[in-house]
Amino acid sequence: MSLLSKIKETLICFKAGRVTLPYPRETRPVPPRFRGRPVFDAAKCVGCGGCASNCPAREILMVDLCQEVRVVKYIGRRCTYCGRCADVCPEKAITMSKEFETATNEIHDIQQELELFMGTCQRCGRCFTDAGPLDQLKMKGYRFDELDKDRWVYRSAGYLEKEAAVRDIEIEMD
Amino acid sequence: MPAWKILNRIKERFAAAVERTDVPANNRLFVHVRPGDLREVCRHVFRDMDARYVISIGWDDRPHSGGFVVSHHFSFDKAGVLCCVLVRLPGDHPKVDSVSEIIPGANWAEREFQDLLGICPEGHPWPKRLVLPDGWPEGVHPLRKDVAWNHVPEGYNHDAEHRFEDPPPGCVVVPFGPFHPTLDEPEHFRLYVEGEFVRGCEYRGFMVHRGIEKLGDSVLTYNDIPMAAERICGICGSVHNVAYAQAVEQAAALGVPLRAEYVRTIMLELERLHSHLLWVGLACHIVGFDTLFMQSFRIREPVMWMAEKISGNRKTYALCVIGGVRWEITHDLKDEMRAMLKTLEKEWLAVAGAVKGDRNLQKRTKGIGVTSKELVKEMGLVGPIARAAGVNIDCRRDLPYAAYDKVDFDVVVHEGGDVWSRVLVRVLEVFESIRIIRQCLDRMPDGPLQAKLNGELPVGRLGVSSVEAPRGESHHMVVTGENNRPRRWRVRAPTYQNLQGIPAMIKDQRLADMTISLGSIDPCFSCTDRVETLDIRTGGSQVYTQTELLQMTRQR
Amino acid sequence: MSILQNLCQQLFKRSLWVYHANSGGCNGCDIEVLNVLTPYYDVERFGIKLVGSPRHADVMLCQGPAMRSTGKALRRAYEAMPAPKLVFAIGSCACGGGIWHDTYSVLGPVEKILPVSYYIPGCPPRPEAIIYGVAVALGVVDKKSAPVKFKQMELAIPRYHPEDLKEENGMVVYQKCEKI
Amino acid sequence: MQNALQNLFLSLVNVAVVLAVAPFFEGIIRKLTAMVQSRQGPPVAQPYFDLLKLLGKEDIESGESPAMQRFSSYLSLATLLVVAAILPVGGRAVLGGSVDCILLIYLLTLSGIATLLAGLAAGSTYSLMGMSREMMCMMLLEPLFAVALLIGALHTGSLRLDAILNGSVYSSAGFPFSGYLMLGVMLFSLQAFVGRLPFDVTEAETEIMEGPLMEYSGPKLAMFKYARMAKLVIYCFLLVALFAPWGCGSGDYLMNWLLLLAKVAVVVVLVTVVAATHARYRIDQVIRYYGILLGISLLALGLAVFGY
Repeated sequence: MSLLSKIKETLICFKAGRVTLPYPRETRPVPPRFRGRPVFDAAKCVGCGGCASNCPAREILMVDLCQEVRVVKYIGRRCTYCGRCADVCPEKAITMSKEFETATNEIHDIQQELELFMGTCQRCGRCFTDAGPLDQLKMKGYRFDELDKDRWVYRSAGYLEKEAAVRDIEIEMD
Repeated sequence: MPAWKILNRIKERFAAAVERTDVPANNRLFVHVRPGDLREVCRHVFRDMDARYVISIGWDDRPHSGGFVVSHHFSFDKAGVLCCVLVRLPGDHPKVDSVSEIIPGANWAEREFQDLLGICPEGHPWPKRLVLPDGWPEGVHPLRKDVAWNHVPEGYNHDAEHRFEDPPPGCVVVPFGPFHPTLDEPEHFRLYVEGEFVRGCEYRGFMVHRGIEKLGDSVLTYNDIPMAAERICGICGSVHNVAYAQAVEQAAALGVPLRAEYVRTIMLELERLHSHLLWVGLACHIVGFDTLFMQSFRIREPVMWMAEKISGNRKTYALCVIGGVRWEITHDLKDEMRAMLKTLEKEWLAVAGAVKGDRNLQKRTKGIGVTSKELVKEMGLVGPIARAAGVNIDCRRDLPYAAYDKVDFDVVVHEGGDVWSRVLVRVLEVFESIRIIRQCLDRMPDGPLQAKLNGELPVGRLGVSSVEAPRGESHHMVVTGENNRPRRWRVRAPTYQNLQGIPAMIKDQRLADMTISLGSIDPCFSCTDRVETLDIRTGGSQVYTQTELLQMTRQR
Repeated sequence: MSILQNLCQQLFKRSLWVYHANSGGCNGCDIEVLNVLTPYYDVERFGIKLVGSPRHADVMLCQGPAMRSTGKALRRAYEAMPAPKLVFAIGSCACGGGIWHDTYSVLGPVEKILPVSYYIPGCPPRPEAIIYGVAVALGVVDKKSAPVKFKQMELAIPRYHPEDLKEENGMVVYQKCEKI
Repeated sequence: MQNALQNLFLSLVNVAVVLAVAPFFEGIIRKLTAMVQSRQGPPVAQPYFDLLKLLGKEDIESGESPAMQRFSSYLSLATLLVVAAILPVGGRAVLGGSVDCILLIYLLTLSGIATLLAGLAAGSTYSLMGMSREMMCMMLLEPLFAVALLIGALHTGSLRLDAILNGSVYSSAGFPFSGYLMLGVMLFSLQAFVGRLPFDVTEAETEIMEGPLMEYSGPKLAMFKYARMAKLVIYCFLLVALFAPWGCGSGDYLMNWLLLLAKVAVVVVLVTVVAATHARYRIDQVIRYYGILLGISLLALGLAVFGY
């Protein structure tokens, strides 16, 4: 009985044959819905901050350098690839790419940073449209843009250590 | 028996004790009682009415009502009702009567709210720290509303080591963890071993406590929480995701489109498929049978690919938002899924046929890690562990959610109570899952994926939801709140209860069987530990009977 | 002796024993790491083997953030590894701390405790991504990512074309701006 | 004098061959296991890479007594190499025929003792546990081999190794009944001798984290691993030499080796398939199993005494 089982098990093993995929020599196409690294399109971004407000990992940061220049910074290292930012973006400036080969020896390699000139609408903070039934509720009281106090436009300010904030964003202003 | 009948029965006995009742639906019951009568009411519900203990939850309601609230959750599985017994406590020095003497399974839950909220369970048999790191100073309770989520109190001692109890005489201490090849997750068991036999253990877990619940009620918002929730556990993520969404929807009385319900059901069952296949593989790996480990992972891989096709990720599906789901299942996907299920069923049938007669495997699993029906009742064990011990509970049938009331399936029950029975239960549940998915694919209607929500969610409502995870019942409670986020969100993962049964299971077993016994509950420490640290202890080197053991768990 | 050590470094390409330590993650990355050992991905073909003791390991795979409660144990495990040794951070939690990077019981990314040599982002990274990360570490393939920075040159909104991305000092910079 | 030198040279050849082919067989095992598990598997040369790499790794001195750790790691390999040196390939009488089977049994036991020492020297809980398991196994396992050799000795009337191993009763036309019995016992215990599944309780990774070897790193670990590989070859060799020495004893020395290695390869394949399809037994189950085998072997010994 037991021997029979062993033979059966061995048969299962050999029936399957070798299934090992040849990666990395050949790549298998990723499925169309695959959520890889989000890619930010500077041409489309209006700087509304919807992505920053909806990011569960709180890793899309917004900083106003001055009245006109806003910087959107995607740190990338703690991104959960949930695709919420792409969902809520009113301009579809964020797309979930198919890239998953992002391994690196230098974590800053997966950062993205956009510098944006802001138009007049910049201060309403409500530029993004609702993607889901609850998103319309989210736009209350998150914006924090007293420039001299804290320049992070984010619903809860000061969660980043001061040094990290300085190091994370290096902006040359000419 | 609908909820109001249960309520009447409680009221018959404790007319004076009941302060307020709330029956929002036929299957939910909230009973507010006077603090002084809490213990008696719980005893009545748990012993006389034979309800299953689910969890005890405390929360800080001071900003709204000026006090704390503690809620004991019970489930009437035959009647299909979730019953919560609540008490309000004062804002300063909150104390509540401990129910651990009556319900041994409440041990951890009470210590947890003692750690996190500073609600003192009076008369608790062993109020040792459970959740917080060892260096955490006394008197700071992170889940209180006046403590920030990133607050690390002054006086935090980085060098503090956990204080373990002394081993019983004649026993050697074998540390098991925090990094052990079979555990995969950091947990620490201190086994008291005499020769090759385990005589007792002390458990120091909650090392994966990441403060998720605190994040949920202070930083994240309603629709962010599902993403955090599914990362409570990498394997049963979708379970937490759905359970949370359902709890909120239930609190807000929000209807979900039928199509979304079906999608949720399919993803939950897909998850059960890959989780069970994974477990069979891991269990084999634990007993050194690597070939079957490899083969079950090979069979499992197409399921992962399918999940990736539907949701864009292999594990964290990012499935739910409040009021619906994010991914649809198109006709092409349906066809692919049917084909996948067909091959899966064929291959798994072959494996099941082979494994059933494998005496070599049976030798390692029969009579190991035995749980009795009594232990299941006392410690509130759930899922395949309960079903393998002959206790016929399954949330999918007892407390139907999503589309489970619209499909046919059998609940697999076994009488053995040992690891082998759990193997069989899980192997057979794979077929039931395949059956459920097939029915869902056939019956899924067209329609919207998300409900339209007008206005804000109501504030201060309570929602509870149970979802049958691959490991057992996963229970979520949400108190809705302001600022687009819940006031309190509490997760009770199945392993939370199942782990409490481990000391009794491994007692007087061989050390070599310890790993498979622990593995057999499919432990998911990350689920369990969202909040803090704990110890269980069953000591002594003489042989205990089941009753004595239960007595002991109650004392400790 | 140094010849042997040299050889050892060289042989990392052919033989790499890994020890995986989950310091407090959700299990997702764990299972994916197990997955790369299984038939479809089978990293054993590159000589990669999972070992149970840090003493035998060349590489530590970290999953999960550095927790207050496990930080020291993790450090001890790292110190138990014989040199030369590498540390891989796998998943968002290990790379950056994850959603809970700043909560009361989490210290943050594992690089707060250990010197991380390679990062494999993803939540969880697919098995292919893990294999890719290992391949990058072994020098079999080149890394593909570089920081992306869009800068405004003139006071107008640029319209960007991917072909205008130029590499400059290891960074991708959008150079050509176009007035609308 | 010249004869002695030639003898010595051939012994050295033995050692060299065992050292050279041991990782190769390990490679075959890993490749075969991978095949059973539906995957590609490492290249056959993988164990060579592993060993070379381990030699270059840092050697961490830890545990109770570093000196004993060093000693035990060299001892484990050294004893097996001595066994290799005295292997009577092709019926060659080593050292003028002064090597007897008692010495062989002693040496094989000594290699087990090296593991014991290793566990003891490391001193961690898991190592000690592995050590105690190893001890229990050794006490039941070593007599099996001794009995097999003794039966041969009884039939040939000599304790000389070359007499027993090659051309002894086991290969002669009148294969005694006790020989059949012993062949069965040896086949059933082969997995245990070479420390493979389902009897690798002393090193079970998932139970006691490779037991005695847990604390060893770098070159010392390489020694143990090498010893383990050599053990596989030597035990398979002994089994082949005991029960199926046909074709040996004539012709070229190297041809003899090749033929032997071919036979060893067959045995290795057998070992691999069994190891790949079994779950690890628990220590008490293992002991019971060995106990039964020991009983049978003693019965065989009794039969052999009466000439069956």
